[in-house]
Amino acid sequence: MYLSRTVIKFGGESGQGINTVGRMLTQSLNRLGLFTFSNREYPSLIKGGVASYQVDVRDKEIYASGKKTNILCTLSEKALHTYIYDLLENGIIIHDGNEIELNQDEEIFVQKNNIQIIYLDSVKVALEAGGIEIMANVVLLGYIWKILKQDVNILIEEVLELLEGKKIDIEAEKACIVAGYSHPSYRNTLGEDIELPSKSLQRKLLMTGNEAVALGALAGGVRAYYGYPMTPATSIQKFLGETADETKILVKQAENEITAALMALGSMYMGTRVLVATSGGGFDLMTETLSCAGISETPLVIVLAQRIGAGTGVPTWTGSGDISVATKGGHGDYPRCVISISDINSAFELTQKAFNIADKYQLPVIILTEKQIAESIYSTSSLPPIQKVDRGLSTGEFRYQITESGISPRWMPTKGLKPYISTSDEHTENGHSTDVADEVKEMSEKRARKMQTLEQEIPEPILFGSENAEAIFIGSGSTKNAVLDAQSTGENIAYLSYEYILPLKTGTLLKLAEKGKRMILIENNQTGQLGNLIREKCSYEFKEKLLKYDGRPFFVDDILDYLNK
Amino acid sequence: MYLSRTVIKFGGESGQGINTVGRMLTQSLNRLGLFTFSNREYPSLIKGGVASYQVDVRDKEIYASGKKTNILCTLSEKALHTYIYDLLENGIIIHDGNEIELNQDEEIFVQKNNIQIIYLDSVKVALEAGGIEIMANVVLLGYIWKILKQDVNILIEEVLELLEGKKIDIEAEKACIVAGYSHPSYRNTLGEDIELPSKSLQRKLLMTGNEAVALGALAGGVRAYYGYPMTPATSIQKFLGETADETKILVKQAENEITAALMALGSMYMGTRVLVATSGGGFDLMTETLSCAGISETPLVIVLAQRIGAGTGVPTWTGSGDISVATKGGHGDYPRCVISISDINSAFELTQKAFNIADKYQLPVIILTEKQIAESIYSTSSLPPIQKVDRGLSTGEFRYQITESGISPRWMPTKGLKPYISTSDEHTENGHSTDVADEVKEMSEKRARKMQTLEQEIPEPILFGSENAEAIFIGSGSTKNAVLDAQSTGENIAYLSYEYILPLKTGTLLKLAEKGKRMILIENNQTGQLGNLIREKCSYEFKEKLLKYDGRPFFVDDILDYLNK
Amino acid sequence: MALELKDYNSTTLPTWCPGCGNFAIHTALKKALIELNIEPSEALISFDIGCNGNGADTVGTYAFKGLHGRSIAVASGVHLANRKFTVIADIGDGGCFHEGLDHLVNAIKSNYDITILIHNNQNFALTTGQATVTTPKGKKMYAQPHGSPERNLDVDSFILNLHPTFFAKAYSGDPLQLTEIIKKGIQHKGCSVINISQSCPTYNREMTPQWFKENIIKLDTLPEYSSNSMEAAKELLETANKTKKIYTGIIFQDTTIPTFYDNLHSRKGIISELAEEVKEYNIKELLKYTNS
Amino acid sequence: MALELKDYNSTTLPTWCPGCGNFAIHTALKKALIELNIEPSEALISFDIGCNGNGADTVGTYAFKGLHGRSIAVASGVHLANRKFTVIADIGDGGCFHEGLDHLVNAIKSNYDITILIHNNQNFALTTGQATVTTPKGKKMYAQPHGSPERNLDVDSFILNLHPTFFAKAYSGDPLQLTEIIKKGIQHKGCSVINISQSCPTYNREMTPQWFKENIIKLDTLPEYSSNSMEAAKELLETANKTKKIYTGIIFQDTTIPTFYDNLHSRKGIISELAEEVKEYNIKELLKYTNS
Ligand SMILES: Cc1ncc(C[n+]2csc(CCOP(=O)(O)OP(=O)(O)O)c2C)c(N)n1
Ligand SMILES: Cc1ncc(C[n+]2csc(CCOP(=O)(O)OP(=O)(O)O)c2C)c(N)n1
Ligand code: SF4
Ligand code: SF4
Ligand SMILES: [Mg+2]
Ligand SMILES: [Mg+2]
Repeated sequence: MYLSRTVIKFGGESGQGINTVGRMLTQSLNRLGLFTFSNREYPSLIKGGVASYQVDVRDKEIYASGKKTNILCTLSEKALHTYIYDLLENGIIIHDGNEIELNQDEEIFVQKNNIQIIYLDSVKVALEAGGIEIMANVVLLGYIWKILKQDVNILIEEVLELLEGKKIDIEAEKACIVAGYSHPSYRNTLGEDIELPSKSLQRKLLMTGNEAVALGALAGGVRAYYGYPMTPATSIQKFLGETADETKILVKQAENEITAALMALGSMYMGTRVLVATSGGGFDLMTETLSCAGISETPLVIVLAQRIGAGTGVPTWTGSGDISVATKGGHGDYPRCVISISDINSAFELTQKAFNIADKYQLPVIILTEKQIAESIYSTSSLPPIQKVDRGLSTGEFRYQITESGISPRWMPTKGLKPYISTSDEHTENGHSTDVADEVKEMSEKRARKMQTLEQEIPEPILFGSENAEAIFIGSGSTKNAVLDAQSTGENIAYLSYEYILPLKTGTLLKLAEKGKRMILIENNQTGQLGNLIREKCSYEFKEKLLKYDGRPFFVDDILDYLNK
Repeated sequence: MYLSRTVIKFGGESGQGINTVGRMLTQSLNRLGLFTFSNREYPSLIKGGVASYQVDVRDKEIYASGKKTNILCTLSEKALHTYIYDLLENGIIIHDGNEIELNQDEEIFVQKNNIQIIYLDSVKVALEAGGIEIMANVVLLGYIWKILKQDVNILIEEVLELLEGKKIDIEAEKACIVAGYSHPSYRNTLGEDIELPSKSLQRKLLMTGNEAVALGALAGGVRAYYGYPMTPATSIQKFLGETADETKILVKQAENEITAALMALGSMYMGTRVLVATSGGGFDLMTETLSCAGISETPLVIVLAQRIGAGTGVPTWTGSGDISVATKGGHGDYPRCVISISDINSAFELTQKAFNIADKYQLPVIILTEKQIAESIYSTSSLPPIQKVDRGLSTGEFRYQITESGISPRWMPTKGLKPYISTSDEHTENGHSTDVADEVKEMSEKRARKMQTLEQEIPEPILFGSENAEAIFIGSGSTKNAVLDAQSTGENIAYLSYEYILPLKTGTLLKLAEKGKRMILIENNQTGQLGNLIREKCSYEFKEKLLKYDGRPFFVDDILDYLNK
Repeated sequence: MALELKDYNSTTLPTWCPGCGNFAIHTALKKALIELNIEPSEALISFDIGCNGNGADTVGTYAFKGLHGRSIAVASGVHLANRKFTVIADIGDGGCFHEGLDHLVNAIKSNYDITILIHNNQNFALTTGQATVTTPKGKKMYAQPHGSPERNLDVDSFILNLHPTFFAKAYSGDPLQLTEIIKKGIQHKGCSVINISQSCPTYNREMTPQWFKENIIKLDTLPEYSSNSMEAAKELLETANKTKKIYTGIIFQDTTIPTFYDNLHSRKGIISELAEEVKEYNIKELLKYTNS
Repeated sequence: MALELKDYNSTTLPTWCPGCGNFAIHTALKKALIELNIEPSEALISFDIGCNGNGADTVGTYAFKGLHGRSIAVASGVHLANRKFTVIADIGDGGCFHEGLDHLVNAIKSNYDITILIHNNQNFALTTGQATVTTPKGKKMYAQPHGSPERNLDVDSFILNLHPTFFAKAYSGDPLQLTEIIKKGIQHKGCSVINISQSCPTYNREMTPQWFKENIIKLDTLPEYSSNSMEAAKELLETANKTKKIYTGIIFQDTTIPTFYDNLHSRKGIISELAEEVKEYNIKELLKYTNS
């Protein structure tokens, strides 16, 4: 079986509805109690182009996509030509539309791999079944469901549940599903080798990485969100905005990123918790504020949702090329914490931790995510438990009291409590500006000590797999998922997962390196930015680097190919 | 003799005119044919506080200040208390005003070091001599000139020359100088051990680092300056603005730093050369544009005039803590060049080189300077020769043609030449947006190759001094000056000068390290940012670091103290 | 050889939604260039990031596609470097009135000789439909199930109040008028701002061609209206607000105000362009100004 | 215990030049707080970077000294987190009309309940005297031997045109009136903008106290003037422009417009402040909204 999974991929133009049908399929498989991983690729335009929605299904948690697919369902001719070579042997193409002329290479590929092509005019089928045009997508679903050899009633139940509250003709909807399911073009030879695992019928949680960040923020006491639209960060705002009536939080779409960050600074100073999220260019604009948060010791949490490329880059494709700017952006020396999430579980947990660290250590925290994590739909049995909100508030004589830990008392501005000034000027213990050499030195050393204290609190990177694995991948973010998926297909590999990127801990890494293990740096960027940080910290140089920077995430196959090359 | 130099320091409030008197002294010493190094310290306020203007004099080029002074001339009581401990043995205080009560420590210090204090009511002297209040400063000058045992006529000539064009009473001015020079409080024991070197009477060039940058830019064909006020960058704008009628360049004070950078991008795209200068916070705001310049391959040159601290920091004191943000700021992976200047000669030369590199390699170039370099007044016999303007322009089929060197043809937009698009989207050879994996990869690799090509063009860091010196300091920027001044007082040390910080060359460094030399990283920041870059590049870890981050530059004494500790 | 539309097109095709007003705006711009006999190699279009900027690849002129909200600042720099070029800044309402508001204000004030085409589709379209300052109040938008809690910005009055030297309004559904206005804007020496109501059938469905037809009044139909009077212009906008109508045409023009460049003492009498002047420069004469 | 001036002072003394208008502005602000019985621990002043912000150390209230041009944005965030606080944004004309123009526009539009004190000394003072949009035309400034080549921005008209809910003008040399105006600004629920002509004897010598005396007309002396009318306000500013006079007093006030916060559907009926609500939150009920 291909990478212990079954893969169904939809391809079509943006705006053709592949997200809807992909989501319906994901949900229906979820109803069966299976684990899914759904991933979208799309160009930066509203309608047209080629986009895809791929669902990988398995009986265990699955966090990365395979490169190949069992079933390819295409809604546009261009999508068919784009994705045809992704098909596995005995793969199936369901093309929604008229027969298409394949070129010679495609013909050869189809023959060699015994690929079967079904042309299905789904609109026609829908209309004939008494439905309307828009129901074409459930026709396709029905057809696929049949190939997957699943009970059509479960599909019907799920689809109807999803459409609840919308004005639809239930009977017509059902009829269309059935029409697809029992379409005469179906033949037994289709997907003979496809077999979904046995199922628990226990629903899983389905959510995107961004939704998990939003939930983590809420769980951690966040009461406001400030942002400016920028994909792939914006869907955090969407989730928070659409649930605000329930959570009672304040959602503000600011006039630009600079304002969003500065407003957050003001609000955090006052003692609430605000989430801010942005992507590369927007983050650059926030770096002056970051530096200000650093010296004024104001907590600040910014989600940096990475996409590939400098400038506008390749919107909106994935990458992890903002590790350098997250760790070094903003002028001057100042303490900060950089955290990298990799999936919904870590998103949920680390977002809460981020706020605790920001509050307690009074510094800016950057949460790195990636388009791949932000927008992929993960399934999991349950989220990790909610963390305790730890604010580290205390009163004291001076707001910037010099302490051994570097952490000074900080109290919420409150009527009756001693007022203080927070300032971006270098300052004395009471916050007044100073240019006296010793005072400047002492206060900046105090701040620097917070990094040491924090370094003691955070854990070493976790090794997933055995110390004795044949090869150890070292990375952060979504690279973990491809490696662990590869591992679970039986590869004797391990993954050293950097969740905390700053402060950076290298003890475990060096111990593994000393053992003479095969150490492979894996990153979704061009220069190996995490590897550079590691080398800067401990001189360790990676001999092997697996870097991918074409906008695509690591597929499980990339790992296997690399190991077998 | 103290560090082969004589030191005169003025102290007073901002706005009291110490800059005027300091400048007059510098110019007069220059008229004698001596080399001077003049350095100002001042708080970020317009009037009041404590500020200083220190002049170090020698018969050879001198690029750093000594910590101690022979003559301290104070215009405010606070200045006296602030600087009194800077006096050398047998030092002299000329205090402008009534007698001041010294505290016990000061008394002891004065006695122990045989310090002589003169109270001189310079305004009174001026008025009595027939002058007006403002002429008090030449009274002080005259007094100092006497202690320096120099011909009063030379001083008179220089002062009158400096005042040329201003409406002054020449005779009164002269009388005041003479009144100071021949003031009855003078006694032979004052400054017995002070002896200025013999002089050439050959004037030197006197200029600040910022003026040298401005001159370098003009020499290199710069035709416009865009900026927003921020000390210590702004005096570049001042020089260019005030000479614009002569140079015919365009000077634009933009509404903010973002605009300045983007306008420069537009103008550079069109083929002219624009200088942009800013400091830390302003630079942060420009980093998005930097990243855009990187991917669109548009030349851009930004002077980053560093001061110490994150946020607003310690305005306006010196430091070099923006090396990290210069090398890593701006999201994504993109090529750039970072150059560090250290004095007026390198400022003049490297600013020209910066534009040649920006044009030829089509990337952003950051010129790092520091408050210490930007505003200190250097003297030199002559500037280095003017470089050839090298634009690297050529026409070709595609603007972003894939080449081995990474450098694509670039032509100035011109009527009749093939139009092209420059874009911050990842693109194909003709500049059109792409999200095709191979195209994305290929184009980003092409850009990255420019860094390799550039690395081949730039020189290894230069070693000042012998490979066999007892200790080798490694650094960039103004640290060079203190080390070389220390060296010229006879220390057997050398300095490895990093002018090119990105791409970073480490061949020479590693060779020296292999010899088992004593290698000392010297930096004006808290975390050893250049050292971190070096380690990131070649794993070399400095065992010894001399870091200073209290807003003060390295004094020659700091080097000696460190070596002798 | 007469210029044709195809000379202004690249080989790449636009990717906008069917019915999108951006098609017409691009065509009108190209037509305006043709009719003014401005060759593709004499024009530079500075593109923004947004649906509007998604047409950058399709043009055959010089072009720069920079950052979101920044096309005006780039265009300003382009213009100063070489005034021989016709410089267009293309931008959306999101980029123009949110991220890049200060550039708009300052370009108008500085009166650079550029033409700003605001593709005003009343939403952040490319990020899939968030509210901008021009989105109708109460309309449910991305992440705002109850609509935006903000007041609208009366962008026309905002612009007019800055005393622009050329200010016009147009509609993407009236390409002939639009072409004429763009031509006038380009011909105007100074900063020409054209606020174009751009249909966006995807995120601004309410404003159908029919709706526009019913709500637009062309200034041509008001022969007594004079675009030379600031007073009249203000009154017009007030009437527009009260009656909820959109007036298209040249709202205001003032040809008496010099451009930034023309105000520069240092450039008086110089005929060459900055882009043409880059060469070694002997700084000897300047040394007398140092340490001053 | 009655509040006194010293309760609002820290132990640090101001560092402004003798005769600087900033002294009076600070004193007026403190007096206003006293008279409104707002304790030092109930007020937050957000300071900008500039001479104006150089007073930050001298106050005894809560304070935040952030970045140049950004004090309004910080103040906005402060206000949203805890509306019980009296929030003041202190800023110079450079920070307000150059670096941070967008924050001014948007704070007015969003109508946050804050009070903005513009220390308008008509130059970038702390960077030693560059021209701002309010510097008199033709005046020789830093790096501009022939004066600025830019047009001025009519900042009063610019502000008024945004329909602020409270807009006043004042003068640092009239501390009693200034105190009264600041009080009114603080009491006003919504964004209060006070454009204060601030004397700067160092870089704006021309505008001596005498000059101001001759050129200021206090609205108190025009009893027929009503600050409730936008029309009257516009007319007043036009007259001011024509006659080159400065009118001080409340130019315009509108109490009918809700604040941003009050417009928020999600916060309707909630009496606690965001700053008071931070605690663990059970997200179970939200799981049904994921993957939607
Ligand atoms: C600094 C930055 N912030 C945000 C974005 C994300 N972004 C891309 S397009 C866009 C909205 C564009 O809206 P508008 O300017 O109105 O153009 P339209 O798509 O409506 O034509 C935004 C916010 C970005 N690319 N860069
Ligand atoms: C991002 C940034 N740009 C520039 C500066 C430099 N700067 C400090 S104060 C100042 C001018 C202040 O002018 P204004 O706001 O009018 O205040 P004033 O000094 O006149 O009171 C500037 C430009 C800065 N600190 N940060
Ligand atoms: S979303 Fe609107 S603006 Fe964007 S391409 Fe579609 S119709 Fe045009
Ligand atoms: S320069 Fe002007 S604003 Fe600044 S302190 Fe002096 S008088 Fe006040
Ligand atoms: Mg728009
Ligand atoms: Mg000012």
